[in-house]
Amino acid sequence: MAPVANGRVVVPIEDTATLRATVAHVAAAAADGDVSAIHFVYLASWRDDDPRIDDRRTTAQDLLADAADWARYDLEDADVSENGIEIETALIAEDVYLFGPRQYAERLHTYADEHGIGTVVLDPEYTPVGNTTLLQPMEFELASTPLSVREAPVDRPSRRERLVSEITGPRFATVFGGSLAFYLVLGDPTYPFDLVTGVATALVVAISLSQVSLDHDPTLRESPLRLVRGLIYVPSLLLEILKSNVVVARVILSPSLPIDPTMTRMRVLVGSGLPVTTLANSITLTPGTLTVRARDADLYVHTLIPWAREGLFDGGLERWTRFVFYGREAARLPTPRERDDCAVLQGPDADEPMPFAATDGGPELDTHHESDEDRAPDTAAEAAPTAPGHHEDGDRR
Amino acid sequence: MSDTPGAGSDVDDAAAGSGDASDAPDVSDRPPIEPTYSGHDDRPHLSQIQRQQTPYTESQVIMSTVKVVAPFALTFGLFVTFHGADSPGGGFQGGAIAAAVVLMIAFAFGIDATREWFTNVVVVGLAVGGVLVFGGIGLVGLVDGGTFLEYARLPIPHPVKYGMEGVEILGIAPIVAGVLVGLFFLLAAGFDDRDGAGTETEIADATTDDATTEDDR
Amino acid sequence: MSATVTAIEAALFVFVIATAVVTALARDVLSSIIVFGAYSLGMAALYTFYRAPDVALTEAAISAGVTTVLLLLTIAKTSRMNHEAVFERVDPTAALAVGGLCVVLLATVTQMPTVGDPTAPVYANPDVTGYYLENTYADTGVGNTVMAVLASYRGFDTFGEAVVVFGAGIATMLVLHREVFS
Amino acid sequence: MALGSLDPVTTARVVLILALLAGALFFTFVSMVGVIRLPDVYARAHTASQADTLGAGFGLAAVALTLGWQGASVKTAILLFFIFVTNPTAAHAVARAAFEDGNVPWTEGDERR
Amino acid sequence: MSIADLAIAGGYTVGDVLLVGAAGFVVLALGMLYRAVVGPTMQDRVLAVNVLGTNTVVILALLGAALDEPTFLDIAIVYALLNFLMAIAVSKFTVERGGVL
Repeated sequence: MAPVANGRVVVPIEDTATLRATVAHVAAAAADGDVSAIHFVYLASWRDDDPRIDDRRTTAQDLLADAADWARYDLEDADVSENGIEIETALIAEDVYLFGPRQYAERLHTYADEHGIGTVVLDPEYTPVGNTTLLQPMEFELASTPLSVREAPVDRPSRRERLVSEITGPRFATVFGGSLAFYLVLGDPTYPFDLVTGVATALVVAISLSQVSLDHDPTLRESPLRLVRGLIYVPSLLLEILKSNVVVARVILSPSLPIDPTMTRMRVLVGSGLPVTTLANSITLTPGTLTVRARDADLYVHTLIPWAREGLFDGGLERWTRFVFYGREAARLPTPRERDDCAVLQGPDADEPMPFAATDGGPELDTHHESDEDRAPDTAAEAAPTAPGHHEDGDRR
Repeated sequence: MSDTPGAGSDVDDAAAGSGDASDAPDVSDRPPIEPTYSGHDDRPHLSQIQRQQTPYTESQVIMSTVKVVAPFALTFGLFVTFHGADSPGGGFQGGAIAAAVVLMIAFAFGIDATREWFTNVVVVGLAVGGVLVFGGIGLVGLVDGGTFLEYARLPIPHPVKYGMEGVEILGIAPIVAGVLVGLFFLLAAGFDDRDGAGTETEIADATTDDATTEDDR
Repeated sequence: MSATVTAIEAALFVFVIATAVVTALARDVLSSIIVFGAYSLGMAALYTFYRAPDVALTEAAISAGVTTVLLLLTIAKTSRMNHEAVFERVDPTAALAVGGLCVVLLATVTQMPTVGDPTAPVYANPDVTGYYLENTYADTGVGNTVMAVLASYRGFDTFGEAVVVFGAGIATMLVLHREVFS
Repeated sequence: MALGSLDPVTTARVVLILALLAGALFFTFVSMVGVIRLPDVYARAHTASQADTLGAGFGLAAVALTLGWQGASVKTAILLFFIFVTNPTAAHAVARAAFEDGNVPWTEGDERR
Repeated sequence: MSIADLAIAGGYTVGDVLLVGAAGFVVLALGMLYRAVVGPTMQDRVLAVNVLGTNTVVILALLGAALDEPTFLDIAIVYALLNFLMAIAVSKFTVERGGVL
């Protein structure tokens, strides 16, 4: 291992097939004297106040303890006294839902700064939950921090082994069952040919897609509950859609077209992946509101009429989504308006500028008095980036 | 897009996973970055070329939807393949739907991740294997003293029906799926994955010996 | 089915012709491709209405999913020009030539049998179509005549087609000269 | 035979089918009017994703009611599920693309696009 | 007898009404085509074609019910799935960013 900046490294860990080898690699570097401090961190994908996450927290803490123990064993085996080498573990980012590689990288960077660490060692199989098979963005995000990044030179298990390891999991069973059920619904469950081909189909689907479709293992207790709560949610969503469709239809069909389109931002308190997708799609399905961007926990919602905007800021859909995914007690929370988590981005009472620059490094755009004619839509994204300007004065929760 | 080759290769290396960051001269020169909640714009900016090389991923809403839809779509594609005998459909249509699922995943997750998941071996294996199975089923009749594709001589119950099913399912569907996905990967690789992307000389380079580009790196 | 054109047929015809004309005339290739997607939607509905679900399914699977994406990738990897005008300027000479060809081709349409006409040659010839329709199930044990024709009666032909698809893939790879699958 | 001569259950079913079909056409009509009338791509995406989805829902309900209790009716439910999952996501994808392209949403007083 | 063959008024069956409904959907689709043609932005066109796709799904389903051919629903399902692919693919390409894949 090449010399490390200041001998202090941080290793984000997750339960992967190559974790043990990564730990061994770091320990070997420490035994060679290249590394003086090893910090194992686990980035939590949950929030502190989620109900029933104790299991996951315990699992994470066990994994951290295991990693630290492995490192100590390896150092003992190499006959290096562990006194000179600092081995720390930490469970971080429990205060926020993490979205995407950027936030993972930022959290890691914060941690590294606090502990004077200059290098990140990545397990080649490390895939933050919610970003299946996407190590590269994470590495790229880290590359834009002052941290130096290296990947542990561990032999990745070949694709076949990885798939086999997935096959044993509950993910395989879930995808297999779902696929078979769907097949039999399409076909005829009493016809033996359909049963045989259905099993074959489900096998193919489960082998190829179980690692794509599911981020983490479904649990026997929580997942069916979510399904049931989802089924409770559907009728109320349909009613909501019907109700607001009538309102919007009247607006659209009225000759004067009394619309007041405005872009808004709302920071929502739901986890990444499926929960935020459910919420974003529910918002889109409810007439008058349209999710334009889902950047981390910030949903940029375009609202057509003030009535829909008020409904959005009341947070009814957010509460429903929390009910579906986290249970009844999690649904009791203040509305986004009370939390001060919403902002209007356009119009005379705009609270914040529009985040164009944040999305593509393009020029800063003023929101409402920008004349649209002199800026062809296609060239906006290509224009030269200007000096770093505003960024969200986000209180990091 | 004028860009220095050095800056381009820096990102390239990081993305390729070799990640020897001590080679990257500009890392330490960068101003310290205050981590922000979503501080995309105060990061050292990326040129157009660099941005092209970053794995661009779709919004998580689209990703999650694709995750949900993909298993159903693939199941349906295989259903169409299996049920060609008694309802509309068959190997060609089913194979195309299965290929479309791979395309869908490629759009949501990026082409690199998809190719890592759906490896070259699988693509080529599907296409070549399909042709071989089709020919093989045809040859069974010939070996048995009959004619090419004489299903009645297959050593299975209901030889004609299941022979045809076999050809559709194991022959045509994999060929179509393999070739379509292969074409997609080919086109996605395009002309511009070499340094300096997309100029006429690069296209000319791409058609000459690959050894020259090895030296460039 | 009567020989008169029903409301839905008429609407679909207008739709298909409109999309086809726009596809041909659009200045920007990208909008051509997008409108071509709409064209395939209309064609699939038309095929379905004429009880050709196999063809409609193929149109759906290939045209909506794969063709659009492959065409898009092609223009993304080459260059796409931006134009102010929505439509292509039509060259009168070329329009005249193409229009003449269309008239010649359309002249044959009047000679075609109407849809579902029992006296049409395809039904009237008992040696071929009639045989397939009557004996498919007895011969092969499958209910879908289209598939029986493809995989059994004309199996050798289909084998050739499959090899052509395979060969086309290989040829594209050679033409692009990209060692993607090395 | 006239509608009145049927048994009440069938009559109710036929009436319901016609009502659902009318609803489907109405909401798709709203969607079309919105797509043509509204000033910019974001506003159009509203009706495109919402009124149209509801119209499709009504139309598929009419189809399911016509087919009655048979295996194929399940497929309308599957269709409905797919449409309700994919349509908002497609609208989101389009709006997001427009946003990344730098389209400023239309507000009161802007010129119509 | 399927309910689609049921005569309701003036000799017209429920199937006929469904066919007329499908024709109405096609006419509405022609209206959407206006947006697909004039744009002005590419996203407008994608949006219009996406709506057309949803319309086609309904048209196919109505045809299936009216002509009493439930297998037509299979085609509708294919469209429902692939229309989504078309929307996300084209919308991704309309962003002038190069290297979309």
